[in-house]
This record gives sequence, structure tokens and C-alpha cells, in this order.
Amino acid sequence: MLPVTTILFYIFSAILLGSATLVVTARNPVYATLYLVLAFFNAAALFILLGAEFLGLVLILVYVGAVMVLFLFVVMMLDINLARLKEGFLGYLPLGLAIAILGVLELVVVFWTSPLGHIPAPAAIPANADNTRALGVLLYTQYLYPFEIAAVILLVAIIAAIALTLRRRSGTKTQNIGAQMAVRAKDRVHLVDLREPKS
Amino acid sequence: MSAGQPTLAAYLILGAILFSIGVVGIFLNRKNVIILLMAIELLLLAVNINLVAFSRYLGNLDGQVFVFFILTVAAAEAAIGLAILVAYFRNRHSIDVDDIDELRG
Amino acid sequence: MNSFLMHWTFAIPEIWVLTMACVVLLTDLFWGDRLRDLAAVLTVLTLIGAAVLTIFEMGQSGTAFAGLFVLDPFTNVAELFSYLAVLMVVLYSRRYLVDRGIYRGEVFVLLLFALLGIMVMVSGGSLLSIYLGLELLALSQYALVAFYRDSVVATEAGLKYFVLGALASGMLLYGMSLLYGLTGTLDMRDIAGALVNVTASNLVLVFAIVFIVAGIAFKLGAAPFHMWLPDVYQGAPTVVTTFLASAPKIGAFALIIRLLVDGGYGMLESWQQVFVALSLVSLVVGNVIAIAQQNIKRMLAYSTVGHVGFLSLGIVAGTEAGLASAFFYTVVYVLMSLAGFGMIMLLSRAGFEAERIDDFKGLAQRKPWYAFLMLIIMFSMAGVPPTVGFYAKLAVFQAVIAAGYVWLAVIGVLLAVIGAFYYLRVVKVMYFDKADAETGIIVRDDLASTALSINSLALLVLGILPGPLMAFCFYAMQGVI
Amino acid sequence: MWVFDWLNAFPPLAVYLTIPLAPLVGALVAGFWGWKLREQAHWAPIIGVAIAFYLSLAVLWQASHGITFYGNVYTWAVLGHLPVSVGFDIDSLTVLMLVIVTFVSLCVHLYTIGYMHGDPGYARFFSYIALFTFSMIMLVMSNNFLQLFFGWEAVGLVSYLLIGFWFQRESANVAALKAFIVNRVGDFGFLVGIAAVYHYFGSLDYRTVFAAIPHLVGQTVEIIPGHPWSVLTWIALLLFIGAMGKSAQVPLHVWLPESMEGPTPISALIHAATMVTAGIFMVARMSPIYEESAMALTVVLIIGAVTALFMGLIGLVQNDIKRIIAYSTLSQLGYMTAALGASAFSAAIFHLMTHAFFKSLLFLAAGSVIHAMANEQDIRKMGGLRKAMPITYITFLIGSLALSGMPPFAGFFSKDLIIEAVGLSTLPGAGWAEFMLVAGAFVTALYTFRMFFLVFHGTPRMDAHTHAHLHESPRVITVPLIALSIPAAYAGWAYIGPVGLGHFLDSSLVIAPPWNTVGEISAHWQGAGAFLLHGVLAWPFWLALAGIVVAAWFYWLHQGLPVMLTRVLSPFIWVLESKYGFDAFNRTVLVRGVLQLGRLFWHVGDERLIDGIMVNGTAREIGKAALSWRRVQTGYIYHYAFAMIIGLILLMTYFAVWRG
Amino acid sequence: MTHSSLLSYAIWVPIIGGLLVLAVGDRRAEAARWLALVVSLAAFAVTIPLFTGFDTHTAAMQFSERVAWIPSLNIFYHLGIDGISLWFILLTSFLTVLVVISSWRNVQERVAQFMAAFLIMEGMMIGVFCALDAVLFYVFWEAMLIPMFLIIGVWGGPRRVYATIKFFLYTFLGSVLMLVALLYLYFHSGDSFSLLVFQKTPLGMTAQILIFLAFFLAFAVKIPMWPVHTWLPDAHVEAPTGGSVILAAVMLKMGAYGFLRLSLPIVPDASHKLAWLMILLSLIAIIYVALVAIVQEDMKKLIAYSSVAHMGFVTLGFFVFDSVAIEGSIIQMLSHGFISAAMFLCVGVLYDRMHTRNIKAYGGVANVMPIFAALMMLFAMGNVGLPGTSGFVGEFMVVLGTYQVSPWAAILAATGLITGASYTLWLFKRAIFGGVTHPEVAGLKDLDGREMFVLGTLAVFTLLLGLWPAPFLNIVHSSVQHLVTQVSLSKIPA
Repeated sequence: MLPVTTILFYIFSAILLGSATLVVTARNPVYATLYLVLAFFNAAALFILLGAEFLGLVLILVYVGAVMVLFLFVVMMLDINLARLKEGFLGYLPLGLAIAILGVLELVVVFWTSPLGHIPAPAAIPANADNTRALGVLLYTQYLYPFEIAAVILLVAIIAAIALTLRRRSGTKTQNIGAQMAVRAKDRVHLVDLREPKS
Repeated sequence: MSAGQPTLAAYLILGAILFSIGVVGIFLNRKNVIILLMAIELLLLAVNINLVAFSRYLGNLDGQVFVFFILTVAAAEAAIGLAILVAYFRNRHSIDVDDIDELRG
Repeated sequence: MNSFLMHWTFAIPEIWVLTMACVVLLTDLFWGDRLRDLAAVLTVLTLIGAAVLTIFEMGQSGTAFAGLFVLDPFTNVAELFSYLAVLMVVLYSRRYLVDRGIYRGEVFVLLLFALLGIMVMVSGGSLLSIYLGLELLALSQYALVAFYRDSVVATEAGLKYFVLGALASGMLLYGMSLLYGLTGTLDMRDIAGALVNVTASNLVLVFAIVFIVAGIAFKLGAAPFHMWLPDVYQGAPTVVTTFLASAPKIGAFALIIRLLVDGGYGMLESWQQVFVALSLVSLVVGNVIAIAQQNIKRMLAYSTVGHVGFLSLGIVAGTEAGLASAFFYTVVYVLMSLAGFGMIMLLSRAGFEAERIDDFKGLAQRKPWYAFLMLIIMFSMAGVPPTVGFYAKLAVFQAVIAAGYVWLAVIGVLLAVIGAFYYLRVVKVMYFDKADAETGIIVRDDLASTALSINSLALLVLGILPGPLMAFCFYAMQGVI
Repeated sequence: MWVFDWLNAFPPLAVYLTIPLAPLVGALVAGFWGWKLREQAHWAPIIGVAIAFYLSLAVLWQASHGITFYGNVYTWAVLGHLPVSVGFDIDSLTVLMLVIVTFVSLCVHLYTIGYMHGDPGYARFFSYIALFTFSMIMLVMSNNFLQLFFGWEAVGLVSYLLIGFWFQRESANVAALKAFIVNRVGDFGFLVGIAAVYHYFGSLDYRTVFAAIPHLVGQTVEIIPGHPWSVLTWIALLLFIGAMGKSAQVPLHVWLPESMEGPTPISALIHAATMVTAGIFMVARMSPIYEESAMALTVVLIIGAVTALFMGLIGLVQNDIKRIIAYSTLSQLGYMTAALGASAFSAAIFHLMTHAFFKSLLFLAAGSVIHAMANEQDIRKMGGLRKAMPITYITFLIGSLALSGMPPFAGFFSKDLIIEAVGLSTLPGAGWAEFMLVAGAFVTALYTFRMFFLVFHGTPRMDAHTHAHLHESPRVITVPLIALSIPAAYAGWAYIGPVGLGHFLDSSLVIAPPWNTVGEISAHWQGAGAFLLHGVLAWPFWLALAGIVVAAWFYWLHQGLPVMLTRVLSPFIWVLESKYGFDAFNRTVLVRGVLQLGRLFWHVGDERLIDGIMVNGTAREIGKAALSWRRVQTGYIYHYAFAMIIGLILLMTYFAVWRG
Repeated sequence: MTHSSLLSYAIWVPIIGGLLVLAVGDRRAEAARWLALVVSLAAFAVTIPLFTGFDTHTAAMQFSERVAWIPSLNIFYHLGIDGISLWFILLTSFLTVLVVISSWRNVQERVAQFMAAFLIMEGMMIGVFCALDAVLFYVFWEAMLIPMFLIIGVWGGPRRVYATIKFFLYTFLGSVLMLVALLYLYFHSGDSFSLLVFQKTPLGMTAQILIFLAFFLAFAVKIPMWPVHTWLPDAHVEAPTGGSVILAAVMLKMGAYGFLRLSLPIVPDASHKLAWLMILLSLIAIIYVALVAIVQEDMKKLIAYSSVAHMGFVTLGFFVFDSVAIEGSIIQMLSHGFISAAMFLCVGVLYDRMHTRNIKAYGGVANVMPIFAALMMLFAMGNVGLPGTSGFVGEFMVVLGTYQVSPWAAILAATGLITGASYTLWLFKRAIFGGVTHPEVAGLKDLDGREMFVLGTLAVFTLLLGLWPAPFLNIVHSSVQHLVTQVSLSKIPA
């Protein structure tokens, strides 16, 4: 009788792999995105199965909640024709698959035969273990440095994304915040003396 | 219940297959680039599964920390990737993989 | 609790660069429209400041941030060369960017962030910090390549670079995950220690190394992981190409030092073999395909692949001297490509990229000085004495022969000869051909041209007196093993 | 003698040095300042050669009193540990040669003043012949192989320059080139011979080498594996190849007839009297070596005899006056060579001497004729010149008689001596050689007098204009003729005693007892008169006389006969006229073969194989590879990714399969 | 030694002078010419004390200098000369003066660059002859390709691009394997790049043979030996006169010098073992290439092929390991330096006037240029190897020495006497002799003073060396003896 976790593992794994396959084979990118969401859900489940609740949740919140939405957004934004299967595709398929299967086989055999793959499963995680807290402690102490770098990476992503996509179209009315902030009274109100100059 | 746990090898093989699917997605994809980006997400997911499994089996949280950062980076990467894609689309009005061959030889 | 803040001062140059990057970002936001040179000037100051700070901490060594940060001679030396590379890029860039309407502060900000990424890699003491440094660099690079967003080729290059880069970092990460699984730690020194207990024939470990080397090979541009390189070098704006061909190579070299030497030296035999293969394929592919190129940027890209093949020879040796020679090669390569791409940049103008080889026709008659500089650059790349390029080759050949790979050295020198052909072609075009009337090349004698002259002449001067530079590179490798 | 006494005040070396240097200075003066001196350019060379002649006489006088010299002037170079010097070996052989050379040279110099008068290359010509005199003197005075080779090649050079003196003429240039190259073939053997000498003797010095000969007797060398040869034979044969080139022995004779393209004084000086005899001189000089090798002597003898007869035969069908004399020269050189083969070195040298006189006389007289005939050389267009040119006629007759071996003229003594000596030789083939030489005597007389009668007797056959302008040559031409006709007439009679048979040359020559032919003759020697009587009773004399008679009959008295004969003997004449096919062979096989081979090597070897396949082929293949490989870079992301994956999988597979 | 930095002066005076000439610029051509002349004379002057101060009694390196240069790799700036080097240094500095003078008028484009290239190349060539450190040697060896590449490419004839790239790649390809060999030696000599240490390093037979082959390729290409000679005719034909002169007179000697300085003493056993091959190739060069020379239509090509044939004597002389032959080879090189230089200058004289090198375009030059014809005849005779000219001495000694080892080799080599005469004199006959058939020839002017000076000087040396080679040989004597001893000792470790 298989334990429940094992059964769950195989179910989640199967769905994960199936949806992953669909991601890369789907014709419609919207479907692909949705399969990817499904894949992430299953992965999150596997994470939780492995006792990494925080990461599981982050995966759903951040990935599904933000990144996938971004993907969908872009898919929608770009007016893409539905792809047609190119003639060359089938020609390459056997070779490509053979290569991929060769790679997988090598890895599988190696993992299967390696003692690494058979280290005993650790003891069950205590119920009161706080995965989030433990991670948090690590992140803010030992891993402070990478944490800061990750922040920089996000900053770069922001800068890059804006620099690459933001367009100031001529003729559109935009606020110049800097100018607004730096404004002074005399710039706004110009008093004009309408009296006749004395002759 | 520890006895019934799937072995580490199972997770690793799962990771390996997922990784391969991602790879196949990249080099067999003749459709649009956006799916390439998704395949990349699959790659990273495979790595994450590896790391989490290791972390669990080694009883060591470093792996999970790593995953945390990978997720962060992946998000940033997705943002930049999509930005580039948009920029490219604006120039070519296509993100067909087969059209991306201005540079070659 | 182990004080994770201990020795945080080691990271002062990094902190300085980060701070200044933000300063540049903000000042450019507010004053960029009026003081158009502000970002560039500040960037130059940043680099000079960083150099001063780095020089101040030279001689110290140790770790900081709980072992995620390593300070040793290599850190200092590699960082200094990186500053220099970025400095030259900034100095060359102005006219080119202005002509194309992309003279914007973000370029400099991204350059500084990329530099920061390199610095993090160079000083990385753990898989994590190395990975993050790598990604910081990579993301900045993707953005930079596509920065000239109105250009079809630039965005295409950005897209290719991005997809393939992500694939490569996926491979690297996969390898890292296996390495972590085998050793249970992310810290390189701990990994090195743990590897002692793992048998070298452990295939998982070998695979981990293979995946990691594949990732490094991508960054270096070693064949067959080089495929992005010609397209990206050609498509990216020349400023960015210049950058790509310079400082990031030092970063990529740092990956080798940090991952394979600091951490994976126990697996020397495995990665040596991988590098033999990479080197061989790179030498052949790079040098042969370069012959067929008409676009000089693309030609130099293939030549880069060839150069990577050469510097891999030093890595194959795997000894301290071998790595030092590979590092020397890297540094020399950086100097040469800075000059080479800098020249292309200098000769370009609005609406005209001096990137066809034929654009150099008759340069010797019209601008003898620049032709002479280009001559030095080309001969240096070809490895003909008395240019510094020769000593780089000398050093790596020496290393690889010392390691017993005489046959590899023989193949290497033969391909150096083939390689010489396409460099000679450029010289031929400049010196022996008459200029076409319409491809007028205009060079403005300004700061950039002065910098370029210094850069190119350095190749000659260092060729006559290569001793100090080489000694410096050897100093950087002291005790890495 | 009192005229030479004052020379005793100088060191002997200075005197010896002056002999070659005086003509050299003359040559340099004429060469460098000739353009300024113009018609006066002859003075310096003539004075130089005159000095040399005077000093040669002095040295001859000294030598006849036993004063010889052997010493070095300066060290040319030190080869390894062996110093090689420029030095002099003054002995009887040398001084004899010196006198002959300088005397003929002086006559030719004087003659040239008139002959070359008005030629634009006047000064150049004097410079050349003086330079030649210098070179020849150095050759004969040498005391080592190297200097010998120096002189050897230098005379060759001057010969080349002089044959091609009228360089506007294509035929002269071809002849000069041919002369040089054929001589080079000889020199090639000579050089290897010198190398062999150096190898076996460790020295290039005559005395050292000759002294070491006994040590090498019996030593063998296998040039062709399995065929041991005596070292001395090998050396002697190699050196003889040199002699064959220079002295125009079959088959290296082909250059000499063509050398007649040069001005006539040159033919007299170089191609009759002096240079061509260098080979004879050399073999005589090397007599210690030759005497140790019967095989070498046999080769020399046979080649000499063959040359003597067969070249003479060609002379019968020639119509160019100079060519006839040239073939005669070949034939006479054959006599000398045959004498060398019979170990009759002194006879060879004696014939060399008499030949020098009478042959240069003949040449100069022929030159006088040509001069008078306005450069016409075809004897069929001459005739009856005797009245217009009495001096030339007489001197030519003297020369012809001497050449034909009519007593008591010079040629009789020397030629008879040679035939006698060959007759006494015990070498294999000596009988055949003797037969050829005797037959040659008839042939010689025949072609000589054919020429003589056709030129001077009978009816004039030239055009009226030429006929009207016939005149005796000026004094500068006739005086040398007379001067030369004197020794041509009496030198045989006078010197057969001391030179031909006597002991004058003994100190310079080595003759091995088994082959001492001359010794045998001299044992019965009872004076020139007795020799003359003896000769008159022998075959050669009667044959020669017959030759003259036949010539007179055919070409003077019954001029129709030759036409008939020609018809009868046409195949034979065809052979002679085609000169046995040597020229054709050289032209079609050697020259064309070399050119074809050169083109083959050039176009196929260099251009197609080395450049085409190896050099450009490699470059082309690499270029092709570049063009096809670059197509791998398709521009498609998936291909790029595919490449990366392949790379990765290959590496993994490598480790998993081969290393795992 | 008191004047210990003479060699450095000899190297750097021309190089720095060349840079100065470059700085003068092409616009001030006359100034550049004069400066170049002054520099070349100065460079010649500094080499003279090498000759006067030379000690002929020792085979040790003289005028040595040794300074650390690249400490990381144990590379030294190590100079020194022996009798073998001395002549080549003098030849180089001497010929550069002549080249500068002879190029005075016939180079009108980019004069400063032209002169500078020659001067810089002079320094590098002298560097090769002085270097005692392998890397230094290699640096100079390779570096001089650059100026020559430019000289042929910029100032050359119509097919100059093909010729110069062929020249560069051919020689480059040859050299790089030498680099591998030198690096290999570095590790077997206890981390030293000193050539003198290499000479003492014991090596196994296989290693020796591989090193020998690597050296062989480098030197054989440069000399050039058959079958890697095909770059030379092309390079010569396209090069400007000065370039041909230096190429033939000095650059070809580099390869031969390399054999003497590197191959023979460093890998003596392999040299012995492969001597048959070298002798064979030398003989092929003497015979085959001479035959090719005969059928040439282009004067320069003919002389180029004749150079290959003459260099065949040089390599032949080396590999019979006889001191006479080796000395003969050295003299042959020197002589070839004078004569081939002169022959190329002669062709240059004609080319300047007629702008063609095709033999058929000439004929009867002697009628209008008697002085030229006389001088050229002298050099032609030198080329033929006539005794009394320098051309004879070397060939003679080589044949003498070769006979010691192999009579057949000597016999085959001596055929060079015949073929040499054939191609040289046939050329002379066709181009110089004969009647004036082309109207252009009729208008030719005889030599001017400058040309006469240049050719006259060479004529003097040609004769001097031919008539009295003893002083030339005395200088090389000790060094060659030493070399012969070195070659005779096996280096295979017991």
C-alpha cells in the first residue's frame, strides 16, 4: 500500500509533466500560458509535499499571480497570428526527440544508480516547524548580501523594462513631475502691468 | 511515513524530465517566441524542484534559499524578456521564431 | 552568531558602484535633459572612485557576508580591469550614441549595474552570490543589447541573447543544483572540502561539472555554446558590443576561477577534458568561419570564439601558471577588443556603421594614423609580435604544453595561422586597396580618439614590455589553487 | 743573359707577380678608361703584355739554368685547417707555357690594332684580351688546384665575352652561351675532381698532392656500389672531363667551331693557341696522377685519337675558312690529347707549342684574308688571292705546311713524335689510336690544302667590287704574321731536341716506366736531322703528301672532281655535314629536354602540385569550409539552442559511456 | 667587454630612427629620405665596432647583454653574437644603407612609411641575429614579417596582395610550430628560454625528431627549401626593388641562420638522423629549381628561383656536418647577400626605366647601357659562381665538404655549375645582349651616379669576397668549429 504522499507525488508529477508537455506543444500561446499555470500549481504542491510551504505559496502568489499574468498580458497585447505548424518541424522532431531522450536517459540512469538518489528520506517535518520563519532568518542574516543583490536585479529589470518599452509619443500630454515639483510661484503667475507707461 | 516517501531519485528524475521538456520546448519550437520564454520558466522550475528536494533530503535550508532567489531572478528575467519581445515586436510586427533570422551566417 | 556583517568593508567598491549607479539614475532623471553629459561624467567618476577604493584594499584578503563574498588578489585585479574596460567603453561611446539618438543615462546606469554584476561574480564565494552576479550582469546585458530599440537587428540580437542566455543559465543552475545536492552546501570552500569525500568518478558530480562548464562556456562564447555570439555582436549597437566583448569576459573568467577552481578543483580532470573539447571546437569554428565574414563586427565575433579557444588552452593546463596565462589572455583580449570595436565605433557616424570590412578600404591613405592603430590591433589579435597579443598566445601555449597537451598546442598554432588570414585581410583592405569614393570615413579628433590611440598603442607598448602586465596577472592568480 | 741581369735586383716573387699583373693593369686601364682613350686604348694592354713576354723570357732563361720557384703569394682562405693560397709554381712546363702564351698574345695584340681598327668596342676588346692573358698566366703559373680552377674559369669567362664580343649578333651570343655552358660541363667534372683530390689528399697543393700519390695507389672507391675503382683513376677521369671541356674533346667539342663567331684575333689567341690547350697543360701538369692509372690514360688516348680523326674529317666539308681552321684545331687538340694518353707528355706540350705558332699564324692570316674580303669567310667565294696578298699568301702557306706536317716545318716534328709515341704505347686500344692518328695526317693535309688552294689559287670567285678592292693588309697585320711564321717554320726543328724529346720538361713531368714512350724514342734520338730523315720514310709523311697532292688535284687543277665525288659520297658527306649529329642531339635532346623538364617542374610541380594543391588548395578548402560552416549559423534560435544541447549531451555521453 | 650595449644600439637605433622617419611624415618626403639615410648610416656605424672589436679566437658569445624582460615566464632580453652572427649583422646594416640610397627616387609614394618600414625591419633582423633568448628570437623573427608584409603589399606590383598574403601566411605557418618546439624545450631545459641552455639540454630521439621537424618547417620556409619555396617567386616578383633586395639578401638567411643556431646544436641527433632528408631536399632545390629557373620569362622570378637553388647549397653544406661545408654555406649566404641584392637592383634599374620585368621586352640593353651591362655581367658571373667572385667560394667549399660525406651528393650539387650558368647567362643573352629590337630600349639611359654607387659598392664586395675570403672565414672559424663539435656530440640521455 503506497503512502498517501507517494501517491500524491506521482499524481502531481504526472500532471506537472503533462501540462509541461502541453506548454511546449500548444499552438495557442494563451493555452500555453494556462498550462504553465497548471504546471506551477502542481509544482507548488510538490514543494509543499517536500515541506517547503513558503516557496510553494510564493510560487503561486508570485508566479501565477504576477508573472503569468504578465505573460498573458503580453500575449494579449501582441497581436499574434495563431501559429501554424511549419513543414520543417516534423523533420526535426525525431532527431530532436532522440537527443532529448538520450539526455534524459543518461540523467535518469545516473540518478537511479547513484547512491545520491537513495539517501534515506529524512524524518518527517515536525508539525510546528516554521519553514517561512526559518527562511526569513536565513535571508536577513546569512543571506543578506544576495538579498540586496536580488533587489538590484529587480531594479535593473524595472529600468530595463521601462527603457525598452516606454515611449514618449510626441503630442501626447504627459506630466513632467520634476518640473511640477520644481515649480515656483513666479513661473506660474506672470504679472503684467497693463498701465500705459508714463510718458 | 518516511518509509513510503518517494526517493530522492524520483524527484531528480522528475526534475530531469521537466528540464528536458523545457529544452525540447526551446529547440523544437517553431512557433512564437513567447512559448520559448515559458520553456525557460520550465527549466527554472526543474532546477527548483531539484533544489527543494535536495534541501529536504539533506535537511538543509540553503537549497530553499537558493530557490527563493531563483524565483526572484526568474521574475526579473521574465520582465526583461517580455520587454525585449515587445520591443522586437514593434519593429518586426511578428514574434514568429522563423522570422528571427536577420542576423545569421 | 557568526557575524555576517564582519568584513563588510571588503565590499566597499561594490557598495560604491551600487550607490553611484543609483545616483546616476536619479540625477539623470532630473537633470539628464539639460546636462546631457552628466551621466557619462558621473560614470567616469564612479569608475575612478571604484578603482581608488579597490587599490586601497589591495593586499587584504578574506571573506565577508558569511563567506558569500571573497576578497583575494584575483578579486582586486579582475575588478580593476573591469573598471578599465567599462571606462574605455564610456569614453568611446558618446559620439556613437548621440548619432543614433540613444545617448541616454540608462545606458550608463545599465553599464554600471552590469559592472556590479561582474564585481559580484568576481568576488563570489558561494553558488548563490555567483549566480546572482551572473544574472545581474546578464539582465543588464540583455537590456543593453536591445537598448537601441528602434533597430531591428539590435532587438533581434537582444531576443536571441535573452533566450539562449536563459537556457544557458538554466544549464548552469541545473549543474549548481546537483553540486548542491552532492555537497549539501552553497559555499565554495565547503564544496571544495566536501568534494574530497566524493569520488571523482561519481557521474552525478561529473554531470554537475558538465552542466556548469556548459553555462560558463556560454558566457565565454566557447563553441558549440557560442551560437549567440556572432548574432549578438553584430546586432547590438557597437557600444554595447564593445562592452560585451570586454568586461563580461573577465566575469566569465571569474566563473571559472570561482566555480571550477575555488570549488571544483577536485574535479580538475573532468573539466580539463571538457575544456580540451571546447577549446578544440572553438579554435576550429571561430577561426575558420571568421574567414567567410564580410561584416567586421561579425568577423571579430568569430575571432572572439577563436580567442576563447586559445584562452581555454590555459585553462586546460589547470595549473596556477596555466590559469594565470588564461587570465592574461583574457585581459589582453579585453584590451584588443576594446580597441577593435572602439575603432569601428569611432569610424561610424550617423546613418553609417563602419562595419563592413570594405568600409575600411583605403583608410591608410585617408587616415594613416587610424589605419596604423587598426594595424596594431589586427596584428595583436593575430598574435604577431611585437604586439601584446603574441605574449598572450605564448603564455597559453606554454601552459598547455607544460600540461602535456603538445598536440593541442600544435592544432592551436595552426589555427592561429588560419586566423591570421582574416586579420590580414583587414590590413590589406586598409593599406593595399584604394578607397571607394562614397564611403567617406570621417573621424573627429576628440577625447574618444585620444583614448583609442592610447588603447591601441598600449597593445604595442605592452608588446615590447609585457613583463609588468603579465606579472600583474600572475599576481592575481597567486594562491587560487 | 745580360738583358735579364738587372732583374736580379728584385725579389723573384716580384718578378713573377709582375708577369700576370702587367697584363691585368693593362686590362683595367683599357677597361676603365677605354671610353676616354678610344683609339689609344691599345697602349696599356700591349705594354703590359710586352712586359709579361719579356719577363717570361727572363724566367725561361732562368729556368733553363735551373732556377725554379715554388711558393705562395697570399692565403686565399683557410678551409677547415687547410690553408689554400694563391701561389706560383715556376718550373720548366710553366715557363714554356708562359712564353708561348705571352708571345702569341703579344702578336695578337699587335695584330688587333689593325684588325679591330674603328670597331666601337676597340678598348673593350683590348681589355678583354689583356684580361685573358692575365687569366691564362695565372692558370699556368698556379701551384695548386684552386688557382688552376680560377684561371681555368677566368679564361672561360673571357672566351665567353670575346665570342660574344659582337653582342648585337644573335649567332655570336648563342655561340658564347654555348661555349660557356659546354665548358661548364667540363668544369663540373673538374670541380668534382678537385673535391675528390681534397677528400683523398687533404690538400690542394700540387706538391703535397703529388707527394702523397704513392699512399693512394691501390686504394679504391665505389662510386657505383659494387664496382670498385682505383681512386686515382676516378680523380684522373674527373679532371679529364675538365680537360675535355676546355680542350674541346669529343663529345664536349661542340662549342669550339661556333666560337669562330668571335673576332679572328680571338680565334687565334684563345681558340687555337692558348686557352684550348689549357686542358693539355693540365693533364701534363697532373702527369703524376695519370701515370698511376692505365685506365685513365686509355680513355685519354682513345678520346684524343677519335677527336683527331673525326674532327678532321668534318673539316673536309666546311666552307667557312675559320671553321675549317677550327675543326683543324679540334683535330690537333686530339693529337695532343692522344699524346697525353700515350704518356708522351712532352710530345703533347711540344705539339702544343708548335701548334700555337702555326695555328695562330693560320688564324691571323685567315683574318687578313677575311679583312681583305670585306668580312667574307666562305672559301667558295674566294680564289686567286695570292697575287693581291703576297705576304699573307706566304705566311699562310708556311702555316699550312706546318699544319700538314710537312718537313721541316714545325708541325712535322711534333706530329710525327706523337704518332711515334702512340705507336709505341702498350695501352689497350693504342693500335686503333695509332691508325686514327695516321689517317688523320692525310685528312689534315687534305682539308688544309683544300682551303689553301681554294683561297689563294684558281680563279677569283668573289664579286667585282670586292675583287677590285683586294689589297695586302697593313703592316700591323702583316708584321705579326711574319713574326709568327718564323717559329711556325723553324720551332720544330729547333726545339724537338730540348722540348719534345729532351730533358727540359723532365723536372715537371712524371712518367711511369712502363709507358715511357718518349723515353724510348729519345733513346734512339740522333738529332733533328736524323728524325727528319726517319720521318720522311714513315707513313704519315707520305699520307700527308698525298693529302696535299689530292687537294691540289681536286681543288686547283681539276675542280670538277669534287662535284662528282660529292655525288658519290653523299651519305658520307651528309654525316660529316651534320657533324655526326652532335649538335642535333644537343639541341633536340639536351636543350629541349632541359627546357621541357624545367617547364614541367614549373607548371606541374610548382604551380599545380605545390601551389595549386598544397598551398592554394589548402587555402581554398579552408575557405570552402568557412563558407559552408557559416551556414550552420542559420540565424534561428532553435538551431542555436540545438547546438548547445548537442554539445551538452555529447559531453555527458562522453563521460557516461567512455569514462563512466 | 667594454662596449656591452653595442648590440642594443644596433637593434634600436634603426627602429627608433624608423619611428622618427615615420614621424616626419610622407608630406616631407625629401626630409624623410635624408633622415632615413642618416639613420641607416648611423645604424651601420654602430655595427662597425662589432667587427673591429670582435675576438676571432673564441666561440663564446660576445658583446653579451642580459636583462630580465618577462620575469613571469623567465624570459630575458639576452643578446650576444658569435662569428656566425656577426657577418649577417653587418650585411643587414650595410644593405639597408644601399636600399635607402637605391630607393631614393623610385619610391615616390608614402616615402616616409617606406623608409621607416625598412629601418624598423633592419632592427628586427639584427635582433634575430643577436637574440640568445628563444622568445626574443621568435619575437624578432615574427615581427619582421609585418614591415615586409606592408612593403610588398603597399609598394608592390599588380599581384601584390596575393603575393604578400601568401608570403605572410607561409612564413607564419612555418614559424608557429617552431614556437611550440621552443616551448617544449622550455620545459625540458628546466624552465629556461636561453638558447645556450637549450643547446645543453638532453633530449630523447623522438623528441629531437619532432623538434627538428618543427624547426625545419620554420627555417625551410624562410630559406626557402623545396617544396615550400613557392612563396618566394611571387613575393619577389611583386615586391619593390628594395624589398626584393632585403628579402633575398637578408631574410632568406634567417632560415639558414636558424638551422645553425637552433637545429644543429639543439637537436644534433635528429639532425644526423634526418640529414639524408635535408640533403635530398637541398639537391632537389639545386637541380629542380634551377631547371625551373631556366624557363622563367620574368627576370625577377628567374632570380628568385636562382636564389632558391643557391640556398640549396647552403642547406646542403649544413647537413654534411663538415666544417668546410658549413663555412662554405655561410660564405655562400654572404655572397648571395651581395649578389642577389645586386641582381635585384639591376632588375630594378631596368624596371625603373621600362616598367616591365618581362625578359622579352628587353634585348640589346648593352648597346645603350654599357656600364650597367658591365656591372650586371659581373654580378651574373657571381651568380654563376665564377671563381674570383664571391659566388664561387661558397659553392666550392660546399662541394668540397660534401664530397667528404657523399661523392654523389657532391656530384649532383656540382651540376649547379651548369644549370646556374644556363639560366643566368641565357637571361643575360636575351635581355642585355643582342641588337636593340624594341624602340623603348633604344631610349634607355645608363646608370646615374646613385645607381652606380650602389652597384659599384656591391661589386667591390663581390670581388673582395671572391678574391680574398680568408678574412671573412677567419671570423666564423672558431664558431663553426665549436658548432661542429656540438653537433657531433649526442644529446640522447643514457
